[in-house]
Amino acid sequence: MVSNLVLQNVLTPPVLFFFLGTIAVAVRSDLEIPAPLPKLFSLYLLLAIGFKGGIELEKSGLGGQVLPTVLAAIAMSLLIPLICFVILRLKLDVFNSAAIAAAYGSISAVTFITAESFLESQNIPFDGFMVAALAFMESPAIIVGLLLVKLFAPKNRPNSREMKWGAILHESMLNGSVYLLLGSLLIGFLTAAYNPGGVEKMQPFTGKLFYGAECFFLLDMGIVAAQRLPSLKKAGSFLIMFAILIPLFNAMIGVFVAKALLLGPGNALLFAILCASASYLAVPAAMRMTVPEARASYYISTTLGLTFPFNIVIGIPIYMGLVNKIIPSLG
Amino acid sequence: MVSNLVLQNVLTPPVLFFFLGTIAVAVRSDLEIPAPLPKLFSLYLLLAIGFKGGIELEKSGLGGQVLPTVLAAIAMSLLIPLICFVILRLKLDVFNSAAIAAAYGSISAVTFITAESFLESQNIPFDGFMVAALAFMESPAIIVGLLLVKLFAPKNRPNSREMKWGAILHESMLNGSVYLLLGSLLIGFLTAAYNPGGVEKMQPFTGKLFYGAECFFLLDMGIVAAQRLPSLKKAGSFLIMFAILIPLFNAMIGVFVAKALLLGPGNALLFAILCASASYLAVPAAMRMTVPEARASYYISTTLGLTFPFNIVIGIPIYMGLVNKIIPSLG
Amino acid sequence: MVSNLVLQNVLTPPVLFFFLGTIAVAVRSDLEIPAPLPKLFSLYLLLAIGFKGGIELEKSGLGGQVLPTVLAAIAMSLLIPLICFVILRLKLDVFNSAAIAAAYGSISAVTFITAESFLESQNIPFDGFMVAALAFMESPAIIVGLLLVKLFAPKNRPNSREMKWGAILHESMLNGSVYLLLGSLLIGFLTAAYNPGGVEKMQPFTGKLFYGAECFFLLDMGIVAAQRLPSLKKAGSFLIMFAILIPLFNAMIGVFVAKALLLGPGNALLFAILCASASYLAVPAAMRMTVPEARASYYISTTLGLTFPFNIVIGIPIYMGLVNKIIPSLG
Amino acid sequence: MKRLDLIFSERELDQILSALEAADVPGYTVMKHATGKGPQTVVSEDMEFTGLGANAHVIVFCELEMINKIKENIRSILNYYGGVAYISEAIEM
Amino acid sequence: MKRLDLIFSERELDQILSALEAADVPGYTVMKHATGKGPQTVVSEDMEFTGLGANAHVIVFCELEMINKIKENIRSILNYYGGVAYISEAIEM
Amino acid sequence: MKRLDLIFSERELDQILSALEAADVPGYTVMKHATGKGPQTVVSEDMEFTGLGANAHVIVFCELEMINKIKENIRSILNYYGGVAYISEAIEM
Ligand SMILES: Nc1ncnc2c1ncn2[C@@H]1O[C@H](COP(=O)(O)O)[C@@H](O)[C@H]1O
Ligand SMILES: Nc1ncnc2c1ncn2[C@@H]1O[C@H](COP(=O)(O)O)[C@@H](O)[C@H]1O
Ligand SMILES: Nc1ncnc2c1ncn2[C@@H]1O[C@H](COP(=O)(O)O)[C@@H](O)[C@H]1O
Ligand code: NA
Ligand code: NA
Ligand code: NA
Repeated sequence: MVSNLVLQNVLTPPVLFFFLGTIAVAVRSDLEIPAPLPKLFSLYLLLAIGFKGGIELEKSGLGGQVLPTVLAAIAMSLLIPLICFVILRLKLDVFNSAAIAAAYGSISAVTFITAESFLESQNIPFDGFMVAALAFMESPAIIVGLLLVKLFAPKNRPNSREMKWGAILHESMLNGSVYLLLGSLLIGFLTAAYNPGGVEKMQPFTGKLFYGAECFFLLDMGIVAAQRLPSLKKAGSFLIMFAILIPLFNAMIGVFVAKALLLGPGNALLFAILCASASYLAVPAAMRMTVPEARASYYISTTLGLTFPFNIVIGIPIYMGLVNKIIPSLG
Repeated sequence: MVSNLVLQNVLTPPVLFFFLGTIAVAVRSDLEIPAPLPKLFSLYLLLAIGFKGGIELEKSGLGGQVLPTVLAAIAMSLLIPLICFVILRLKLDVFNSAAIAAAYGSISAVTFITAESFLESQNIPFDGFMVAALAFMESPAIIVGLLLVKLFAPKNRPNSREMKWGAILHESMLNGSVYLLLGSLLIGFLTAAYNPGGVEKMQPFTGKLFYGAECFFLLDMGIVAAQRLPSLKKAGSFLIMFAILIPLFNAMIGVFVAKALLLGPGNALLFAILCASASYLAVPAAMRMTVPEARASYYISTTLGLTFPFNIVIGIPIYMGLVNKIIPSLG
Repeated sequence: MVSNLVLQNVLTPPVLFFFLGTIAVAVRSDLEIPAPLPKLFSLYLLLAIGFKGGIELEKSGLGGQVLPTVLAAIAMSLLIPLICFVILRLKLDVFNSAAIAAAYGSISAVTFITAESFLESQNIPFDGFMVAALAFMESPAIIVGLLLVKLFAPKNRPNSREMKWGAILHESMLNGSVYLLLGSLLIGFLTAAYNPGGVEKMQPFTGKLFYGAECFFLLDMGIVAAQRLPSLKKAGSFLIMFAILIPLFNAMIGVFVAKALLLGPGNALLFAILCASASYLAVPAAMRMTVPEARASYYISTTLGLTFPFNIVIGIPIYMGLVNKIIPSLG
Repeated sequence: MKRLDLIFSERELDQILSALEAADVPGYTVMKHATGKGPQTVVSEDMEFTGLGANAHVIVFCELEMINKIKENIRSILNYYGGVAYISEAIEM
Repeated sequence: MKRLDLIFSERELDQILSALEAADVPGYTVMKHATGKGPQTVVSEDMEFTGLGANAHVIVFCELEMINKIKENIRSILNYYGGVAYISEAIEM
Repeated sequence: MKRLDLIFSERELDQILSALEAADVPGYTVMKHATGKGPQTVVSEDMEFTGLGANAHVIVFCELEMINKIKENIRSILNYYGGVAYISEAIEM
């Protein structure tokens, strides 16, 4: 049944365009999407996700499952980096371990929306407030990562570069993509509350266009992910194993937490994918600034080159199978 | 009541996204919209405004209020720079005074469409032919600005750089943004007249998408406007006062002219905003070429850093209040 | 009657925006669409054309006229370069002749979609499978061009640069635009077959937006085409004549082949335009790599500076007149 | 052989290139979208969409005589609109 | 007159420019979106949309004393985050 | 220390970078989207969306021996496809 889900997932336009991108690199086609076009789609998707999430949040209010789910999501983004750090320290130094751990505690918005598209194509309902969970999982993981460095790093880091709390909070909360996501969430909320006509008028841009823009962006992500593969090889088999097994493990925890939260199957899949996915936007930016000792190629090639493709191609249907096993459908 | 209008205006997506941009700069988030993406939105908006205006113009014809309104608009764009010039000369030299005066005689298309969005959210009707007024107010102000330099500039300007009429007309009429706006207006007109099916097919691009693209662009305008603030401080308190008081003054004249033209409240607001807004696209380009003696930071930071935000946040509702006082609603 | 068709064609938004671009260059307006924005539209159009074509192909299947038409199209893209080569050799060397011949054997996707828009505005039906013909005409012409060089080039080409079959096939099949078009075609096909909901969700992006994006892109094409004109003058009157007469000639053959294939008037026009149009994307890229001896300014300025404008402004209606004469309408 | 670096506002690009071509320089390279700060102005990326545009950086490899030929013309443009021009040594590889 | 070429990650651009402005350099030019490879890192265009960003290339024409003034400050940034700095001769045209 | 400036069509970028990496240069910087004019060709921005692409400007800071190592390989590419290569003096800051 899971293999059936994998096939159904693979035959959706977003995943097919992702493949088109990876194959382009594999066969050395000169297809490229020049900068800053990927940035355009990335900004658009964050704005649209946030805006739509804000509208849903206004509809659902903060009652019911909303607050517990968001709090549980934040807790996961604090816990997962700790688990990852312990595992990574088996082979890597403190700096690299902390940076990679932070990335896996945080989330990937594109993985999240691919999971949403999957749920839609399967006609499985889910709630818009999950976007709030997404938005609040970015920052805590960054803070944990920086704390790990502060606590465990060798004491001979140059003094002048000592990490200051202000800088840590700044990097974690005001990173461009976190800021745009949270800001758009708030704007969506305010618009839905005070200006319902505005919601309607945004719909063609943030709603209708979304699926196509997602496909275009995944085409680029396919190219970028495939280009990361060579440096993944250099990273060695430990990191390769890590980048595939940890998402599975985190998704599993996620499904059980979702069960405890009494989430329906759709929301449970989204919760699992938030745990399983890893950040290649906010976290790398923050780590580059505050932990330059960590090798960017490690945290980029694991998250972008392996975990991301794994999640959107095989992970989502596997986690769905898991959800179906563990959480009885309400239908 | 005006404060109520201000609040209603502030809670629309375009203004909220503008705030999101300004706050990003204030809190030093690294959110940025890299070049040439702002240009994409700027070109799109001009094309869409022009095209839609052309269609409306074809519908309404040139009879009724259309021609008098456009002529009055052109008159205003000739008169306003003269008033501004006299005021600015109190503190500034001829070059800077002329350049800034020209900017305030001309218009800001984004301010105009924000005012349109405001009217729509208030369910106040307005006419499409106002776009024609917008289109024809860009060039005359530039010509007046250059004439002022020609007449009042010290006679020791290098001879070789003497302004030629050809160059003046070229800069004022064929500037990229003026040209695109007027051209799209004409295309909209022709399409509506000869190819109604084409109007339909353009609608998703120029119509439906418009509001969302406007929001995205205002996010960037928020960033840009906030980045202008430091150089505004250097410009001194005279220019700061000017950048806030002159729009109020020009809007007031605008409302009275609108009353004389017997425009309805919606059109009257748009007429007022045309008078109150200042150009940061066509005029700076023209001034840079023909009056390099003027300091670009002066005319950019006043128009973009202060007058623009003032108009879209507080100005529009204030002018609406004024319109409501002075022009009795027909409803 | 043809002059009537020309007028009707000229008054559609895509052609009007094309004119707006060319006139901008003629009057030296500073309107420009900075890189990489044209690339964005170019990628989008290829993706959308392919995706829509794939859906149609899935609907129609490979039976009926589909396979014969695609095979005939491939045959044309092998034959046309041979004819062109013979003619071009009258005045040009082997390298330039082969490169230009390849360009005319291949196709221009934007010319094709302008023809589709023309048919829509005339309410003449056509089939989506014609996109498959389009997609399969790009590569063969490149291969013929390279073969011509291999066979007829002077034997003193540096040995180390000898053309290898692998490289030839690579350049012809895996060129970015060919790859994206074929890949999107396949994705459209698969989506229509296995995930009809996905087709629906792509529609706002690939369908609704298409016409507007086409107009925007043609605005840029107008600018680019007009900028090619000066170098066209240098190319001399032989190439100028060639760039106008050959499309006419190729279109005529195309119409007769279409008649033999029993295509309806709409499909016949599209077949003719595939024969008449010349490539300025895939072929120049391939020629630049494999035949650097050919002057890029020759094959770019003929295809882009003359044949492209000729086809979209006058060619399409002329070919339509031809079709109407030769192929009796079924209506 | 000399290397000439010219940095100035994009809006004067056509003028400068005309001056170079009038003198028949062997070639030049243009990089746009540069930003910067000079004695007179600050040019930042966010202003690129206003009418002002960013800077252009033009590199010319040529002989000293060529530079002497274009010097005056280019200096007059740069003096009027702003911009800098520096010469250094270079040899062909 | 000297020409100073600095190449480093865009993310340090504000820091470097602050260092230059603190020393009152007569001007500078910035070209972003550069990619490259160094002893420590590879920066490719496709990574520009991740948080990492591309490189910036900064050119400063100034006197040697100026360079001596900024040297230490800039070296400390480049040593920490990576990046290179080279000086060559230049004369004003 | 030397500074090597290579300017050529973007389409040859992979070939040139392979040549540099094969010789183990200490690093390089690439700036794309350059336009220009040479003895053979004109490269303008509007052609970037055709298959032809714009130019790339590659800067390498390295020792003279390194340059001698890569010289032949690079010259052969530039001679075939067009492009220029110039060397100047530079010292590390
Ligand atoms: N000393 C300098 N070093 C490098 N670039 C400079 C220097 N001075 C000016 N520039 C560049 O030249 C442009 C024009 O300067 P300005 O002469 O002030 O208008 C600036 O925006 C900088 O990009
Ligand atoms: N030898 C070199 N020549 C030219 N550019 C270099 C060189 N070494 C480093 N770079 C540039 O400096 C950047 C930072 O290098 P790194 O010090 O390895 O972090 C690289 O991405 C290159 O763009
Ligand atoms: N003398 C020169 N100075 C600066 N750039 C040059 C020069 N000659 C050629 N170029 C650059 O090298 C590219 C290729 O030139 P070409 O060898 O004509 O194909 C041109 O497009 C220019 O960008
Ligand atoms: Na996670
Ligand atoms: Na005004
Ligand atoms: Na053809």
